[in-house]
Amino acid sequence: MTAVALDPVGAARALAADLAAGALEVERARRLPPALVTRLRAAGLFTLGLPRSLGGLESPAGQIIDAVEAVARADASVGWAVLIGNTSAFLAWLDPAVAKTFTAGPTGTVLAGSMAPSARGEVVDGGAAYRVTGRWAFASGCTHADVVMGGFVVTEDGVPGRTAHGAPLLRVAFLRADQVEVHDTWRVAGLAGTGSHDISVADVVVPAEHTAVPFAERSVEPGALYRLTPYTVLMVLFAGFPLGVAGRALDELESLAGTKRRVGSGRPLIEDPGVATAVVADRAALDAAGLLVRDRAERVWARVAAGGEPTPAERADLASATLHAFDVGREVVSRCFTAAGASALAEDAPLQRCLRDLHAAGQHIAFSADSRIRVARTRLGLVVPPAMFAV
Amino acid sequence: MTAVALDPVGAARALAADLAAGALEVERARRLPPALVTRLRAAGLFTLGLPRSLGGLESPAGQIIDAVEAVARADASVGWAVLIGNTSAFLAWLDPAVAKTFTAGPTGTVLAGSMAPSARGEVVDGGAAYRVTGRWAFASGCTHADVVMGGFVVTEDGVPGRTAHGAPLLRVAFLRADQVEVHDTWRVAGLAGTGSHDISVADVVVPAEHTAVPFAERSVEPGALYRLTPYTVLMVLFAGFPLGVAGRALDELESLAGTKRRVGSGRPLIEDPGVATAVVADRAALDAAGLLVRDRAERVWARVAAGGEPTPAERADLASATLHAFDVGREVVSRCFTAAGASALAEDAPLQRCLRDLHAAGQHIAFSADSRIRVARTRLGLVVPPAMFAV
Amino acid sequence: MPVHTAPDWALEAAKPIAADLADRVADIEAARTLPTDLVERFRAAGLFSLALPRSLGGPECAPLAVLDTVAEVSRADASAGWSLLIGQGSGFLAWLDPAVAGRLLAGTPNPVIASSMAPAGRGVPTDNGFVLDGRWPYVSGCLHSDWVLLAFAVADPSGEPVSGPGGAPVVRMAFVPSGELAVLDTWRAAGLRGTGSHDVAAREVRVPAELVIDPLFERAKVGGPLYGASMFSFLMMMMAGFPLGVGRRALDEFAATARRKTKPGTDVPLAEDEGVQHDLVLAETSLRAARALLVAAIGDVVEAVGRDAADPPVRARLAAAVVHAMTTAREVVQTAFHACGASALYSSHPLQRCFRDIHAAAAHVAFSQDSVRRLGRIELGLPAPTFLV
Amino acid sequence: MPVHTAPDWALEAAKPIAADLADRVADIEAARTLPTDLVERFRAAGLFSLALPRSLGGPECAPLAVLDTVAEVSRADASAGWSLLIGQGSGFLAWLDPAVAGRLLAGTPNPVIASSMAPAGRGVPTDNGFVLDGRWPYVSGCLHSDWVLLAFAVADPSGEPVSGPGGAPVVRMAFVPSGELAVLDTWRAAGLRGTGSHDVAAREVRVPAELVIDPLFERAKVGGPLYGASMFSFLMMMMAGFPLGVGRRALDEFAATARRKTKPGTDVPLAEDEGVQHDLVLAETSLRAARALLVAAIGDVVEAVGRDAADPPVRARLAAAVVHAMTTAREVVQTAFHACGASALYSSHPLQRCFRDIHAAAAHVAFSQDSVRRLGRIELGLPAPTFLV
Repeated sequence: MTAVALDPVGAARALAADLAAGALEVERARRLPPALVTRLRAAGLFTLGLPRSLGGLESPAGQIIDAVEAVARADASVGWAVLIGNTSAFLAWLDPAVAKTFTAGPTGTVLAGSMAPSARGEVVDGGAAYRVTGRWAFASGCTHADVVMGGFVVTEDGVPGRTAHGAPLLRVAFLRADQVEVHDTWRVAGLAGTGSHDISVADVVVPAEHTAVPFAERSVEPGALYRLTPYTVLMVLFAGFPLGVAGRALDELESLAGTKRRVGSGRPLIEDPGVATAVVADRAALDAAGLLVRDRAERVWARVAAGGEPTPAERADLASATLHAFDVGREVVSRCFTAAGASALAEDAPLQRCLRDLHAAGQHIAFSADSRIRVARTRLGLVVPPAMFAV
Repeated sequence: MTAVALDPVGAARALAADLAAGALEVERARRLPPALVTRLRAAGLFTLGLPRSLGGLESPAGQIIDAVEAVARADASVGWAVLIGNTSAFLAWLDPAVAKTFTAGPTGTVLAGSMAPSARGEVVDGGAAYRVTGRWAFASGCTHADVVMGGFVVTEDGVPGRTAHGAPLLRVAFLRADQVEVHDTWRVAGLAGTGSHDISVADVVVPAEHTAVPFAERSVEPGALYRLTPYTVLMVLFAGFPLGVAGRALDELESLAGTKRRVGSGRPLIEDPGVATAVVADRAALDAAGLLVRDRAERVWARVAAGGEPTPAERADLASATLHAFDVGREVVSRCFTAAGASALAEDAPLQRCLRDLHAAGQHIAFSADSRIRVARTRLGLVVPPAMFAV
Repeated sequence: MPVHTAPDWALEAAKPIAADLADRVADIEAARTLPTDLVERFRAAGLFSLALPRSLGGPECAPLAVLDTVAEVSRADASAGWSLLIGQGSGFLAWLDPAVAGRLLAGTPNPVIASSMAPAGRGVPTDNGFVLDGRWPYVSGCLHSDWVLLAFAVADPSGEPVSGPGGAPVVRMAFVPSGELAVLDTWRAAGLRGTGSHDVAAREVRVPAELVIDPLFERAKVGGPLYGASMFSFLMMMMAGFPLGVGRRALDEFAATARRKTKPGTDVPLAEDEGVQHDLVLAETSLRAARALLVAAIGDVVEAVGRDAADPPVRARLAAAVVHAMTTAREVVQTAFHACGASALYSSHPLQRCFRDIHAAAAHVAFSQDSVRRLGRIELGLPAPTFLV
Repeated sequence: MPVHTAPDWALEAAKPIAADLADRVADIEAARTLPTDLVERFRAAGLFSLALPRSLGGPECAPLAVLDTVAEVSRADASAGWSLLIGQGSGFLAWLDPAVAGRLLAGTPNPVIASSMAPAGRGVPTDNGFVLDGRWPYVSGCLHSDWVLLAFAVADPSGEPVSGPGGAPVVRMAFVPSGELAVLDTWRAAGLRGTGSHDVAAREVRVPAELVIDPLFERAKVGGPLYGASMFSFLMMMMAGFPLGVGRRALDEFAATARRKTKPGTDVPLAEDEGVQHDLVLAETSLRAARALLVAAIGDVVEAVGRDAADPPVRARLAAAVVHAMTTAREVVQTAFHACGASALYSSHPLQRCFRDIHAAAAHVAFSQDSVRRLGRIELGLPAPTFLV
């Protein structure tokens, strides 16, 4: 099977029923079970962001959004693992020959890890390599990843380097998964099945060509997806997630409300005008958010597909669309959960999982107040200090 | 000039600067000044909803939305008057030969009035006519309308008739504007310039063929626009309004915030992270609302343009998109007004006018709790009792 | 049992237990019910008898003392706080004939009495009582309770519910010894995990008439602020402290995180973020308003009880104040949770527990739209089932 | 002047005037300021002297009495209520030397004192005072005030502002007779139309040093609840009743409309609408919470003043409570306005006036994001300009 023949969106939809049925098992395992990873790989769901030179699809933004939405609707943890696994897009910042050494096989290469510079890399061999030691949190998918990335501060003789602007000198190391240790730390309420454990390395020597600075350098791969900034790549990967999870919550509430009656009530919940109007209004808000994400992603995509570059304002527009989708999605799941009453309490009730999972996802640093300010200032044309999550 | 040659959207955009400059004058006049009406007519802005057989454009939904948005952005009162004037679409429910007698000239025919059955029409001449007496409130544009419609309860010997279902027998009369009396009642805070006075008639004999029941009968005209239900026609006409007014509020705030400083503050308002993030987030929400309205309008339009009929769910989807646009728009103008502080207080400050105008428009009965429930129940496939504003 | 002299004895008794709960949150969630040692500590400290009438030998705390005590424990651990408040069912003994209540207490001193107000069972009258059958959901604390107060519809021998004058089913409530009930292990929830809110079932349980009450329509046999208004007002007084405690905890964690954590890539504390300052003070203020309203609303009910005039409107306003507190606490928790970033995700982090617990508590039927509208009808002076406030 | 014996004399004095305002709302808006006859009625009833210190012969009302009185008038007409609260500037006399204040009062008994806290003017020191120049915006009530308290930056003879120890400009406030100021007819606003909040201008006005105060950094010369905390706390106490009154009016109109109006095409009153019941009771409850918090926060400040310990946190909490009340009132007004349909659009309808007026009042700088964050900094224990609370 070649990547080109894959139809990840169709495959995701075909998998949906099985994913929904297995959600509790995934949650209990606190990671994606190996058999499930195999099915996701076979479906091409780990080829969306991967460079073509590495067997990936380099999917257009719209396809990525559709695929992530479909998986997240069935099981948010799996949806999250899929979108994080496709940060394999960052392999585009390595020399293709080097990147190829990480390739896992014909069904895609799964990346995990974190650009956060929570390690140190001492310059060795006169700059030909770095000896990296550190620990990263929130490494979603690390239990099934092929490649792991980890941000580090460059040191010489233990002294952190500085850029021309005085900022710490940062790089990102790409490692084989078997080079990192996984620490079983992922005991959480939301996105429980994503296996987002801590990972660490100690004194691993990483050749310089296995490192990159995606947030400051251009990608080596020429593909359209890689002419986006890393933050924009993330915002494309994230965009479908809230649409899927909140859409699921609405489906669940609508289905529940057709039959459930509140204690002492003579009518099913859906006959409650407050519930009926909220469901329809929330569906409108979520559809609107989905259209915005797709419209702005298409505008950006039209630029890069034509060989150009999106303007900062266009990148900020796409980011603010993803932020909007998360904000609307969180409100929608909260309202759905509340409307459902005690029926949503049980730990196998999908509605409470939607609540936990979407609120957990919204805690990602890409959606922090700092990031929002950066997006806003970029959109408004104000001065924006350099940052790892630069828009 | 023929209607076909008209470009109301382009014309609206060309008029925008003049409309914005004249807004205070319109507000003080509490109606559209005659010279302005002449310009709007010449621009073709009163031909959007009018049947082709009467010299109108029968504009596609998307064009109506664009035109209303553009005018409302420049001056909400004028935008409202334009959209209400285009309820000339309801002339499609009259026999074309009869409707032609109402035609005002080559630049469109302006309709005003209300379907609310706040008059009585006694059957006379053995059913060939009705003697109508009553008074209608909120007749926006009545000071410049060519045709006035008014709902009435059919009576025989003073006794209200009943439908087969036991509901009151209602009809709508179409009258020449000079047949109704205008009462100077429009003293308001919002949409002040729309001249939405009360109108009345006393013992006016209306031939039966000058009456119709748009909310229960099919239109006589075959055009695509007239295969929508009257409520759907209204929702198309309304949809651009909140997009324009709230968009204007964002423009005004963004422009103000570039220079204004709060008392004791060392930075312009736009440097306030709370203001910057809110402006960008609100722009996203409003853009999303606009995309939703257009997407759902296009779906409905694709049906009618192909000679078919939209399903109840599709009509409800369009209605809920317009409701969403009003809800988002109201929140946006409220936030913009609040962020601007005392700068927005002056009665010639556009921001406070946006606040008053959009909140006033949102009070229209089409957006009432009853209407929202009807829209929701229609969308959810629940039983919906018959109503004038049936979706 | 402590000597209950100081007006704040209950709060003082709760404080050391609450302080120890910090190390027990994982146990409590794992057990899915309040662990036995904690049950015994609460009981020994007299904390399960806050509402036991003075005339029956109990401390009969003032409503505000109950509020503060429940808030203190809920702040430490929401499941423990919920177990505490829902375990105040000995207050329902005020609706029993005092002699009967005295006999019950003689057999079970300082009892923990759980309850379910949902009329999910049927009771067929016998010569001297009822035969009870049914299954009641969400009976928090059923595993450690001595008795359970269960609502049931009075039924004829064929099992058909009997209708009252207005056509509505006739509902009564029975005190049933826990030993006569089966607990079904059903409580696997996302929030309030440690409350043991399992289903309980009764099968042909014989209940003597003297242990059956009609608290929806009959007044308590004992006067005083806790019982003098209505059974629902009693419940609302027990519940009021819960949202205040959980909300307080969330804001304490928010402020502590804001002072401790730095903004990414800087040495600047999160507290210097303008959005954090804005959100924190608004959240603090709304939680303070919620508390101020509860204090005022409870005060109004107490005052009305003193005048023997605790009519539906004043009771409805107390209920509305508790709804307001719960809604406010949920918003406050969300604000705090969102501001504190990904580190709030871990099970060990109090904020994610606050998040799950407040959402679970807010799903209680007392906070449903139906309940809110009922309060609205009373506010508007429309006909309403005033026995439900 | 009335005899001020009963604790609620002010509220009782306000009630008949408030009742008469129903017929005057159009006059008040048309005049764009409080009409002369109403100014005289307020003055004659002693209502412009609520805050005049007892030691200077004034009634010095309790803060809660001021709150209720301002609320009562604001409920009747927001512009009149705002004029009343902003006209309590005689309370600032507490910061003057008592002998100087006595002389001022001898010349102008029961004065109406308007004010502007924005340091929009400059004052150049002279041998015995300052020469004042400047233009101050939004000086509500300037047309009927006897005096205006105006903030200014102390400047050197060339007009350059003088800096204090920390580098900040030195700000003082001067009592200036209204006759020495020019009123510029600038107040054409969408809300609070009748408050006459015009600009005033001073041109080389000589102010004796004895009429210049530094209330941001110096304590009042008179003790007591109104003045003992800070000038800003004094302002907050004056303002607190306004949102309660406007919010109360909106909910009264909402409830009355819900009872009177029928749902379109039916005989069913709007009150039977489930959404109306829901929205009304939640709005009522949040407004009650806002009032309860104000009462508690004012009580805390008064108590702290009594202990001579009205530190920034307790003052910040009062300010936050007033912000909360204003925000709540705005939400309550929007809810009521939206629920009442198109008939609420007419100028004659109280709800559209409530809508315009509460939005205008909420635009006051005391409710800006900057102000809120300042309160957040104090709540978090961060450095903050505590003289601004």
